[in-house]
Amino acid sequence: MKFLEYKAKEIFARYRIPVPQGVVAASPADILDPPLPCMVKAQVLVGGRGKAGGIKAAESLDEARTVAGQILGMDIHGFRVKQVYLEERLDIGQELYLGVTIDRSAREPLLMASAMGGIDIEAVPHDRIYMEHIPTVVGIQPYLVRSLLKQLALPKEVGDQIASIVGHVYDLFRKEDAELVEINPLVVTKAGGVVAGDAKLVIDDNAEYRHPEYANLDQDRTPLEQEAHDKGITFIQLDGDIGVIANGAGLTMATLDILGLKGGRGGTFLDLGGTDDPGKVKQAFEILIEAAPSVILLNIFGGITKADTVALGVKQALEEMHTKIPVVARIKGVNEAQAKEMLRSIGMYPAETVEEAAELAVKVKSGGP
Amino acid sequence: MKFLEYKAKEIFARYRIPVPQGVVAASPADILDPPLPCMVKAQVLVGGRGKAGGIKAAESLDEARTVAGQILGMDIHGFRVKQVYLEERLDIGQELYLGVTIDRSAREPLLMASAMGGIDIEAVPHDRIYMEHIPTVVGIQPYLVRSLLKQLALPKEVGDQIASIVGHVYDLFRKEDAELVEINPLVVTKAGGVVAGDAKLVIDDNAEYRHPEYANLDQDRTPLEQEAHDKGITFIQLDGDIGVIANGAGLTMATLDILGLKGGRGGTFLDLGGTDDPGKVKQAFEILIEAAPSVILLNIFGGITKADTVALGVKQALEEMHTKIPVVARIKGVNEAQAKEMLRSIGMYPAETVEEAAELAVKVKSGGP
Amino acid sequence: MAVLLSKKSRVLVQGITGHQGQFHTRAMLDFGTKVVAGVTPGKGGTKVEGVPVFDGVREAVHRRRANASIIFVPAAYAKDAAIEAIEAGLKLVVIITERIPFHDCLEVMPLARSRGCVVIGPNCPGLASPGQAKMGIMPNQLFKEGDAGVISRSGTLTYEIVNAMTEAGFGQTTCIGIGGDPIIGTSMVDALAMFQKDRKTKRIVVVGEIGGTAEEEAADFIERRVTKPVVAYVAGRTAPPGKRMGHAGAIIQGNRGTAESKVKAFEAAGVPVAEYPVGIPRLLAAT
Amino acid sequence: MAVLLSKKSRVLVQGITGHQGQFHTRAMLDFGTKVVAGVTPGKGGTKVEGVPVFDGVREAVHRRRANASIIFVPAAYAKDAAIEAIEAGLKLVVIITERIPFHDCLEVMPLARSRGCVVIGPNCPGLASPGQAKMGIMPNQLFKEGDAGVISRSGTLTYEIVNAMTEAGFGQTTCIGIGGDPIIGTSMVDALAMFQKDRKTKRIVVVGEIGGTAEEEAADFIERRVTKPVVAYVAGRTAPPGKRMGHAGAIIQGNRGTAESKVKAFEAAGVPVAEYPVGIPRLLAAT
Repeated sequence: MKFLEYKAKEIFARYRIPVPQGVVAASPADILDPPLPCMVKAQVLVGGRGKAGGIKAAESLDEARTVAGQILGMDIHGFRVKQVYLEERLDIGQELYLGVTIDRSAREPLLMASAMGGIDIEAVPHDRIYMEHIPTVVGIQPYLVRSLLKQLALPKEVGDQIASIVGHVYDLFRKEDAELVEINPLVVTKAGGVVAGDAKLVIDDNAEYRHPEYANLDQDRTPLEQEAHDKGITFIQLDGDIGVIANGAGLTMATLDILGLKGGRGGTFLDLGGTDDPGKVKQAFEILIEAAPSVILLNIFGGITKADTVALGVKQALEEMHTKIPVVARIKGVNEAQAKEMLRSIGMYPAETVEEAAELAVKVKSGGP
Repeated sequence: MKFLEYKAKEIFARYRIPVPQGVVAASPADILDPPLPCMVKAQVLVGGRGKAGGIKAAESLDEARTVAGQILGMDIHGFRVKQVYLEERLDIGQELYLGVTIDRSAREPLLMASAMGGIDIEAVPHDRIYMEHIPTVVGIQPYLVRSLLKQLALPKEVGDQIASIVGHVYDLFRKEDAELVEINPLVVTKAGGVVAGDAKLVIDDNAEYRHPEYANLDQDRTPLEQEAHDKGITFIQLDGDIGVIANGAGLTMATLDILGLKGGRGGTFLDLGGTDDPGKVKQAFEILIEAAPSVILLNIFGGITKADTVALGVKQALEEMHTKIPVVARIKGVNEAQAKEMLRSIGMYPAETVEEAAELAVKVKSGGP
Repeated sequence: MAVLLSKKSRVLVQGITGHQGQFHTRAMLDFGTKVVAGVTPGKGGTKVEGVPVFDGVREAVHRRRANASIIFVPAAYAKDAAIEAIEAGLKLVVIITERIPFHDCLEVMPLARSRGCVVIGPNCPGLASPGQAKMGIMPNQLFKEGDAGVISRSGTLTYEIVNAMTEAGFGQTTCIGIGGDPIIGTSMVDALAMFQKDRKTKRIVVVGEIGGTAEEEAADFIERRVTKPVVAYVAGRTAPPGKRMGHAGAIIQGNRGTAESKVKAFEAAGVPVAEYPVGIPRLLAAT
Repeated sequence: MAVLLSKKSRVLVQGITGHQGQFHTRAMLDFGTKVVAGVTPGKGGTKVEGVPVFDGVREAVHRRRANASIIFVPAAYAKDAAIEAIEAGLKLVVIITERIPFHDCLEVMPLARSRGCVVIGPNCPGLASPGQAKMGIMPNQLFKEGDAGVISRSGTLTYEIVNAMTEAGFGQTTCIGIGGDPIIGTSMVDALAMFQKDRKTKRIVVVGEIGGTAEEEAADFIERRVTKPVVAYVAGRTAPPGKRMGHAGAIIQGNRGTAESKVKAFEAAGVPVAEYPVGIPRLLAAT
């Protein structure tokens, strides 16, 4: 789950991470009493909004409304701006970077910091980034903060504030099941205060059940992806035209790759997961058909599942939906021969292997075979 | 640090462990509005007060005062009762035992429980005690509580309350640096509530600095032991008559043992620790002399320390204190010969080995050599 | 022989009374696995496929001398189940459950390491050692005894590859599905080290996918420490950057974790990478 | 040779600028120990006894390739220091500091185990391997190279015994002061296992004391696993029950942990127990 800046800052504030004053608005008329002078910031789940013109200064209420009106409705890298956040303007002395994320290799959280904040962390030279693992067993310890402050060469007054912020950020990271907590820039004001200039927060989707309060937040999904998500189906829209559906993420990726090698382009990534439930198969096909592919490529490696049962499920789903989209299917499992026969009988194109199925899909799409 | 029941229960309540209503009193006149009917309980840092007559029932305010008057001032296993705790009487359905302590061998906390509460846990048959280690890395987990409730064969309503109490007890154990948190009995009332009938709490002395609020609590020390403790000296009064002082707990114990083998009986355990500081040596001797031994047995294995320096320190300390108590000393370290000479010159009895020193001490005590 | 589990392994199934637990207990028994006990709190005293069920792991270990556990319990209870197994002294725990919050695994894995317990998964198809035993959900008929060790982050894709191997005559010592989650108990490198050490394993197949840097680390390890021939397949060559592909693992960030980066790393380490999953047997034939 | 440390060990001193740190750095250097770095936050860039001081352990490890650390920092900071050492990848950490709250050790020890790091102590005199190196506070002149491994919960009492051994001609491979606290990193059993494995060690001396059940467990382990001759001394035979004797360890509870119980356990395991500390050499002479 991703969070818009203002929402992330609400959560930051709960964890006593200092954030500037601010108000959120969905239209200029909503803006009544913004902190002035302020920054008007587009609320979108994508980076680079500043360069795209999504952040502007305002001195007065009138100007704030005018600027908000310009930003609201903008398209930033494919995302429409539905809300703006009007935030007190900071008297910036220094911009730092602070983040906690997960390091798969070390299987531990990673604490990151840099004195070169305000820019994309990937653009900061490696030796200018402080990175240390946080031992989960014991959490943040004083030595971590000491080495961080030393590397960033910060004065003591600022150091104490950052020490406390690091503790709160890690606390939030653990308690909110975060994948990423990022403050960039972490602003040191000219007066010597330390405040989160921006806030990026990503929470583990698998932990959604522990945080029902975040269940209905807007995510960076297409409407169809959202629909699939709500039905518990793993579905991603891609820019090709062949609808790929398979069971298992790895196999679905491999099917897309094979299709690519055979000259086709996948238009969907649809992971059917367990194939036992005919209702789930039907739901998946509904999503797939809504995505309007020129041809559907179905690849099921059942192993334990009976191939003919799956074939029957697919047949029923497609018949009920009265679709004319051709389907190339490769279903592996017990009773493959019967399954193949059944698919052929209802006008589908059965294939023996994925490679064959991919070739067939490309041909069918081009009007063949 | 040990805690009186009422004090432990105050802390329990902070951790949301249910405790009965109660008031503490140091004299019958202090008792104004006790919960009635009540139990009047002697507050002493020693077990077995019930059998010793330190717990009595009272129905009315008058009776409570009368009973309190009887209990206050009692001597229970060598401890004078200075306070009583008047506590609401519980309608006892079942008495359980619940405790968390530390298991040195496993290097983990140990969760203990039994359906045979209300009696000394050491008297409960081993197979009637639930014991499981708590993995510190993750803390109390549901499986621990499930297995505990199963072994104690408790009904679900009670189980839920105990599950929550177990969590709170462990929380207290960790956050208060406890060595032992014990509830015996943990009372299941006839109405089905679960309440701590008694409360035993021991906190790690080494963690005193993290809990300054407990610094001035009465402990089970003799006045001289308390004085030594306040000065940071490890000192224990024993029932013999030879004052033993050595450096290091192990060596002091071994010195006492050797004395025993030579027919003497140690009257003190005094661990001098580091021997560098003459002021500390003097303080230790002051305590020792207050304990009025018939003879002092000093055993120092310096290794690095200069033996003559220690001897000088001892000499000065004793001279300043004008004591007539004979001293047998064995000091090992650099310049041993000079040290021996110095001790002899001021009328002390130097010895080469601990064995020799112990023999000498026994002889000196009996009027020799 | 095989790595991690053998005919002698005495397997416990946590969550045995659930649909998946029950189904795969049958399949594991059919594979020849010694499934000696099951655990489902509150269902102690019953039986599933002839296997006695207990209320807790400690009891199952005590009564049936189980020494390895496979976990099928729902995600919300999986952490508790894994800790219960580790604390009962089991030295091998396979977690099949998917969608476990990775913060739970951040706690479980260090505990397991501190106790000397090997965890496989979570979100994995488990382990299969043909001719020995299976602790997992892989279809039984795919496997054939042989000398290839298989390591994979994926489920069905592995079945596809193992199936192709078996059809081409390349049997397996053990197939380890390490799982696709961000925090897993046994990494690709850990599994490589096991196969390198195992005398029966003569060649190794690695099935990777986009996301993370496990394949890059594996390539590095292979270069430095693995003397046995290794071949690989990497899924996700056509996946667009920044999109999640089901496995929490499959997120591409910058130019780390891309299929290109992984393929390049493998090839630099002398590991041939198959274009198609079914290309693995052809590469094995050349080892 | 010796267990745990050797001439090649590159030792870091945490808390090197303190009184104790400085004093014992000198003594360790005199013993022949390669003390390569010190750490005191805020004192980086200075030198103590010619040893360069750094602000943090990671830096000291990076710059001076330290691979073992000895900790002298005050109790309130010892947990942080130990974790810093473990997280910097050191595989041996000796904690001399006394009076560390044991709840801190409850956190440090599992972390160390999960990282494969051996911790000695806390509240211990450390390690000495005559002819090799010393990480501890034991007086240098006590030791003599030889074939006896010494394990002790005590400080000065150990000096007494090692001194008697050396005078009687029984040299030592390594002397391990495991410490007297409730939670220690290396138990008596762990140390016994090390000496049993060490080829140079031919005989073992165990110095125990009342409190806890370490000696009883050691006796059990000796009976089952130790083939080398072991002799023992147990302090506290005359200690009254229920009194604490300085070491947090020395509390007698019921009839567990008494000197009688320990002596009985050792004797039942075929371990002769000396009446006097100086009796140890006589017992060794009979091995």
